[in-house]
Amino acid sequence: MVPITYYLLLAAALFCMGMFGVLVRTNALVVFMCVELMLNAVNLTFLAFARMHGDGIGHVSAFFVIAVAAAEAAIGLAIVIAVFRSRGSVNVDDIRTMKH
Amino acid sequence: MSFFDTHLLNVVIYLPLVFAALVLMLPSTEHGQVRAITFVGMLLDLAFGVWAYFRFEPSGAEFQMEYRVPWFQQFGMSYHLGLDGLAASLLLLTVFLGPLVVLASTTYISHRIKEFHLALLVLQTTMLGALASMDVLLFYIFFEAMLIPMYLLVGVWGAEDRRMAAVKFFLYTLVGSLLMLVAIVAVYFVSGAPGVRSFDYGTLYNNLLAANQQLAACTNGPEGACASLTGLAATLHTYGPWMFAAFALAFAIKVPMWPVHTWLPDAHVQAPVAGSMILAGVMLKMGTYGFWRFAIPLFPVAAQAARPFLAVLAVIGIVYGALMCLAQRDIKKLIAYSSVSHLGYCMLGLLAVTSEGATGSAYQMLNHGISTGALFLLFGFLYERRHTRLMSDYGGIAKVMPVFTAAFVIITFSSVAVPGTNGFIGEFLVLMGTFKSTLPLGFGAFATLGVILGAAYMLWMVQKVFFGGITHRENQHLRDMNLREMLTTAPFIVLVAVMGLMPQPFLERIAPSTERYVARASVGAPGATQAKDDQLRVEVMSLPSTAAAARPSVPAAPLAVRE
Amino acid sequence: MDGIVEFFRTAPIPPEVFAPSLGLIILLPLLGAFVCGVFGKWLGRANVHLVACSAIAGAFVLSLMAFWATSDAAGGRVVSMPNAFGLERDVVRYAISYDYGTWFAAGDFRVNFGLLVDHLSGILLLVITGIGFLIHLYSTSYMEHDDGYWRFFAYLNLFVAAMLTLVMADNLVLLFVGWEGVGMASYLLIGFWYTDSAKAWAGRKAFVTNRIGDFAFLIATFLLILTVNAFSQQADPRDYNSAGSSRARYTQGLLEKGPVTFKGLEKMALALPEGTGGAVSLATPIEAGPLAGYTFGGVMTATMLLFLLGAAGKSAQLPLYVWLPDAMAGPTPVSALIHAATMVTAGVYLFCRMSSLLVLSPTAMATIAVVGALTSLLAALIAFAQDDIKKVLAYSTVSQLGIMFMGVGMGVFWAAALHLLTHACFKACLFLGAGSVMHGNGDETDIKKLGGLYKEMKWTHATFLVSTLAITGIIPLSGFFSKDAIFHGVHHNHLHDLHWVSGFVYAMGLLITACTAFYMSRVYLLTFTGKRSPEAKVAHAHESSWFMTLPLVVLAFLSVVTLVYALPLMPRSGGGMQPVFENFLSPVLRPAEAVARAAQTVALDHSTPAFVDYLIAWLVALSGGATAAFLYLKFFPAQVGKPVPAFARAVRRTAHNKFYVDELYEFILIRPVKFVAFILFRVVDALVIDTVLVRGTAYVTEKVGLGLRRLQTGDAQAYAAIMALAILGGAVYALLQVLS
Amino acid sequence: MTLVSAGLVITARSPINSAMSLVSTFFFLAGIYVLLWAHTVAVMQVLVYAGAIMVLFLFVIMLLNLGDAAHRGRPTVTRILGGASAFGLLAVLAVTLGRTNAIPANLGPQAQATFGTMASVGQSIFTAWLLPFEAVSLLLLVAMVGAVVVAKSRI
Repeated sequence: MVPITYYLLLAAALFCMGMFGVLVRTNALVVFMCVELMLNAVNLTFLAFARMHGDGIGHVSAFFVIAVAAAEAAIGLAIVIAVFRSRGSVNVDDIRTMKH
Repeated sequence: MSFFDTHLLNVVIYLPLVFAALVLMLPSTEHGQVRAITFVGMLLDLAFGVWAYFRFEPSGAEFQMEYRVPWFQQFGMSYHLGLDGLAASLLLLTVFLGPLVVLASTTYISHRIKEFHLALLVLQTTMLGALASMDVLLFYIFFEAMLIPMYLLVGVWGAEDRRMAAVKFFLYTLVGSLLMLVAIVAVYFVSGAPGVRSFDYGTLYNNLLAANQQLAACTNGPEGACASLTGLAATLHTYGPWMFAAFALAFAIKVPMWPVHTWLPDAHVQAPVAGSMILAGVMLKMGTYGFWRFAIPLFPVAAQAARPFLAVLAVIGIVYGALMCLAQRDIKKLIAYSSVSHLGYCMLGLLAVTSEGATGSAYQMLNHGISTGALFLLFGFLYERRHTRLMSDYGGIAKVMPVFTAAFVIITFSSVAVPGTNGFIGEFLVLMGTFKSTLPLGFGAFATLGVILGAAYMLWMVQKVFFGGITHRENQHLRDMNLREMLTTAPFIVLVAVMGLMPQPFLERIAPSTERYVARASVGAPGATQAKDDQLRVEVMSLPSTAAAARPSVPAAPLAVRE
Repeated sequence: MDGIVEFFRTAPIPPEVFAPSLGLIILLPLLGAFVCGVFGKWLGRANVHLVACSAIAGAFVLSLMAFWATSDAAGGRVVSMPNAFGLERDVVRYAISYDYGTWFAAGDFRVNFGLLVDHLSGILLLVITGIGFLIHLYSTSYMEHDDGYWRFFAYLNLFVAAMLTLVMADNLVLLFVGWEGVGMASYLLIGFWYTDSAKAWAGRKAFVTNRIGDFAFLIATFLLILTVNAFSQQADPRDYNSAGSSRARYTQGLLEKGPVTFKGLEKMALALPEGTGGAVSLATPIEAGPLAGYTFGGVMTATMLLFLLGAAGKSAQLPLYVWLPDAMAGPTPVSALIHAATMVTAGVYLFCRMSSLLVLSPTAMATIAVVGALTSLLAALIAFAQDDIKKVLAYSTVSQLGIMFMGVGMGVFWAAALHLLTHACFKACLFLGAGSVMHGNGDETDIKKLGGLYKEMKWTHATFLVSTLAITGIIPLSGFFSKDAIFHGVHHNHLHDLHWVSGFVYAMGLLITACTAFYMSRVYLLTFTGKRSPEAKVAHAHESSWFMTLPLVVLAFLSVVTLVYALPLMPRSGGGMQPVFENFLSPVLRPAEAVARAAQTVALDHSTPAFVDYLIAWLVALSGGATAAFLYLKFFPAQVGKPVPAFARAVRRTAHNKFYVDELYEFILIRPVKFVAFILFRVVDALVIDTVLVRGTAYVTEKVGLGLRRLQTGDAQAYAAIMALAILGGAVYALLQVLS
Repeated sequence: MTLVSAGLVITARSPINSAMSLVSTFFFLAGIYVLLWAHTVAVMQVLVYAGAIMVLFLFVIMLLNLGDAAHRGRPTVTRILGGASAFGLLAVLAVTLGRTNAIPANLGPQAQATFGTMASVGQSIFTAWLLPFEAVSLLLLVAMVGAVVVAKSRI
């Protein structure tokens, strides 16, 4: 039987890769995809722990995460479209208006 | 057990909020209805408040009319109300001022009338709630919530510099109360193990009591005796002074004591008449009330150490406030500084830790609410007519407004504590308490100086405004008080006389609280006769048991850590 | 004869029945004040007069009843009341009292609404209500042209009520109510014509000066309370024994009546002298409490000196006398009632009331006597050069009060009280006479612009003459006897270790007598004799109506007949005769004598004045009067037109300007206070606290905020990176924690 | 395989390449979920993520007509720091996980039969977690409306 640790390691790796992408990539769309990646890593952790404890709650949590991810993707992509319309770019370097 | 046996306090507190909801439903153009409904609400609240006051049994338990239900049990909180003698008296004062404030503002406020009355009603609820709260966190919530409607009252309906004054008022009090929040949380955490500790005043006090007694014993013992303290007593030894300082600062700003008083003149000057009345009448008392209820009993040893210092500040406040009055040209500022002086008496009486001083202090709180409230009210009438606050713009008003002058002079006498008016009893008891206390005699003597200065500045102002010839043409045709204004003023004048000649019914209700306060505050005093534990302990109703709430699940087995 | 005696010794209403109605004596004028003040405007002039006068008349009748009741000895049983602080058999004779219950209580402190009428307060009740009624009657005519009549009568009634409270109170705090109450009424009445701001300022000056005295009074009260506390803790049975009490009774008394009752204080005074052999004496240090370390005697001296300052405020003595002359700004009946007959004598009354405590401290007594003497002389000198008739009378009042203080200070309480009584009569008569003069001369107050009125104002002239003679001390008028009784006592009483005081004060007294005779004669001569001044406002004065002259006549009559009180007609208990008034007040003053005997602080002399004493005093007075007559009838009329020597002018100017005392106070007291207030406001409050501390904090916060703003680049990724760094840090920290 | 495709997601120049790599990552993950006896979630993963969300992404990419990025972005300080911290975190987690020993619970045959099935997950969602479930539904609704409002320039 595969120890849970390996699943967790995989999740950690996925999470860090997602984080790397979020922090380094300039294309807003790719950034979003990386966020999805991170969310999936979290899901994997949930499920791994659920398996470890034999508890169904992890599954429920994963289900909620998926739902929230869907919502987030919808809103996020809408924003990207709106920004693209007004600025003509999806490069985060060009979108630095979050200041006074 | 009728409904009111358990819910009377709730009714008193939330009735204004209910009427606020009613007002909210009215269209904002219906000024008359808004005023009428607010007034009726306040009157009803007055009726219930008076009922509660008379239900309070002086010889009964310390806290009466208690009401307690679970609320955020996980954090040791409960929704707990109750009144002791002091709170009942201040509650009476608050509900008394309510309808009068509404009456006083009927012509003074001319825009955003609906919002104004909403603010008044909400403010009333928060003030009453703070007075009746038996849970420290609940008190804090009301205490903070009070700021918002008051901020609006000053900031929206104030005079020309209202923004500055409102912001100053808000920030000043916020600084103190945030520190207090930190101290509340800190004292909660040190007060006991998880599960035992609670934000409830009774539990909190009882938990700290033994430690305070140990600490007092070693503080008054030989040098270095406190090094061997353990547990809660040691914590209080180290951090008690800081927690006390945080509480004290919060309340001192509210009182306000010298030198954190400078928000008061600005706020008073800019506030509309209703704001000034409530500010002077009730809100300042939250500071002294806080000292009385929380700061001093919870940390008697630290309070004892800080007592001379605070007493010096109080005396400075008395004399300094009075001197400030002599330098003013602005009438409202003068009245505001006289508040600083009067509240100095309240603080001094508290810090004297004698039953005379504390009783006098409590009585002085009521007196100040009435006399200064009435001064602001009366000046508000004058301001409506002339729209100036400078003394030099008046003069000889007595000729054209005799009734007004008579009322003002009577209130002035109350304010300078002429015997036979309410002010005298409070001031006399405070001064006597100070003389009787362990504070050096000089404190009493200096505080008594305020008696002279008080007469000097108040009569000076009366002289400048009312007497002499009419120097300004505008003042020649001022109209005297109308019926509404007389009706608003009359209760004050009646109370001035009643409280001056028959103070005993009021004092009787304060007395038990005083005894307990003095006993609790003298826990830290060296050489004082110590009361027995059962007199010190706060007896409150216990939390009614409830159906088991849904508890969050805890992990069955924690992660095993490999060694 | 026996029938008459029996009539006077049987009160029409038995004392025990009457006692509960004592409160009515105060309530009636209070009610009158309320009715006049609130409804006066609608009642109309006649009704206001009716209400005000009948309120005082009612009070007078009740006072008469009360006074009668205090002398009740029907069936050989002298009226007496139980002494709450003494043993069962220890009763207070010749007094009635009633306790209306607690006024306020806190801790172990308590004040009751307790009223007490004994011979001292009884006689004052009669003075207040009797003279008060006459003055009300006078005022109905005097104020006939004034629109504020209803206000005036309301204030006047209020004043009477407060004064009655002062006199009838059986404890210090209730006395203080009256004490401040009269101050308040006086403030209102002095500033009655408020449209004239100088008059209103005079009212304020009076109130604030009085407040300085009240400040001392309050502190003295607190010290007394502390002393009583210390006493009740330290005293042993022998102490209580010597006072005719016991611990149980005394404690019971404190519990029921509170610590500031005069009877309780009296018991303490009786227990304090050394001779009693108890644990507590004057030299005993106080063990516990705020006064620990001081001796009882020391505290008592301090207390009495503070009371002196308090009394100086109310009774216009040095250093607080300055308000009284200015107080003449009020209507003349007010000056007569308040600033001559009643209120200003409150200080004398206070010391008579507390005589048993006062005799414990020879130092305080000497100070009182010397202060009285100096004030009296200073006021007399100032009065030389005053031209305003009311101002002269005001300074003469200050001077006469000084004489009373001399008496009180040297332990001749009965004579001081008698002088209070006679002074009330003749000074009220003088003031009302002056008012009548003003009324008939278009409100002219400058005596140089009057003159020759003896023909035009016959009644006024006659009564003024009688009272002038009374005040200057001409046999056989009352003023002579009462003043001489004081000087005789002053001369022969000796304070322990302070023997020089007797001689000094007596010498001063003679000087003052001469001065008084001089300036009073001057006023009389300039006003009534000679030719009518060419500067007079009206060509012919008119005599006032009988409403005004009747009180004058009654008062003049009284200032003659009160001399009876000074005659030695009553048998002394130790043999010999004693003056009627001394005998009359002996129930009140007996404890003081007992204390003085036991403590040996003052040697009291009981001899009656010899013929030589009378002769000296008479000659001195006569010489003063004669000098005035010579100067103003012969010398000055002859000097008219000649240049006045520079020295004389300087002296006159100095005296006219009241020796510049007001200016001195202004310079050393008022201006510094105002200056300090101003500086504090501008520098400490506005600059240091508000600008530097409060706004400074805001400024720093704003600057820091502006600085931090640069960090906000708006780059979301940068924020996220920092977040990630923080997470990394947290994780590393957690890992290290787990590992270690 | 999962890691490789995830690596492609973050390194690919073109968003389309990234997206396609992401899809494969999701499929691999679904397989792993099955290994963890999470059949329901695995199915949902494929349906929602790989199906719905990725289609959405591709639509957006097409809609915006994004080609290869013109530049890779300046390597700013924060970017370098962020990247470094990501690797640092990975290292720390690896060390931590390397020291822990977590084994799957030993489930009885009864539990094995129900664990992770649609029935059991549905059971708990509609009983104990009903309120959060409703909240999520509301969230989705709001997201839907919000997305429309934000994306549409005019409504």
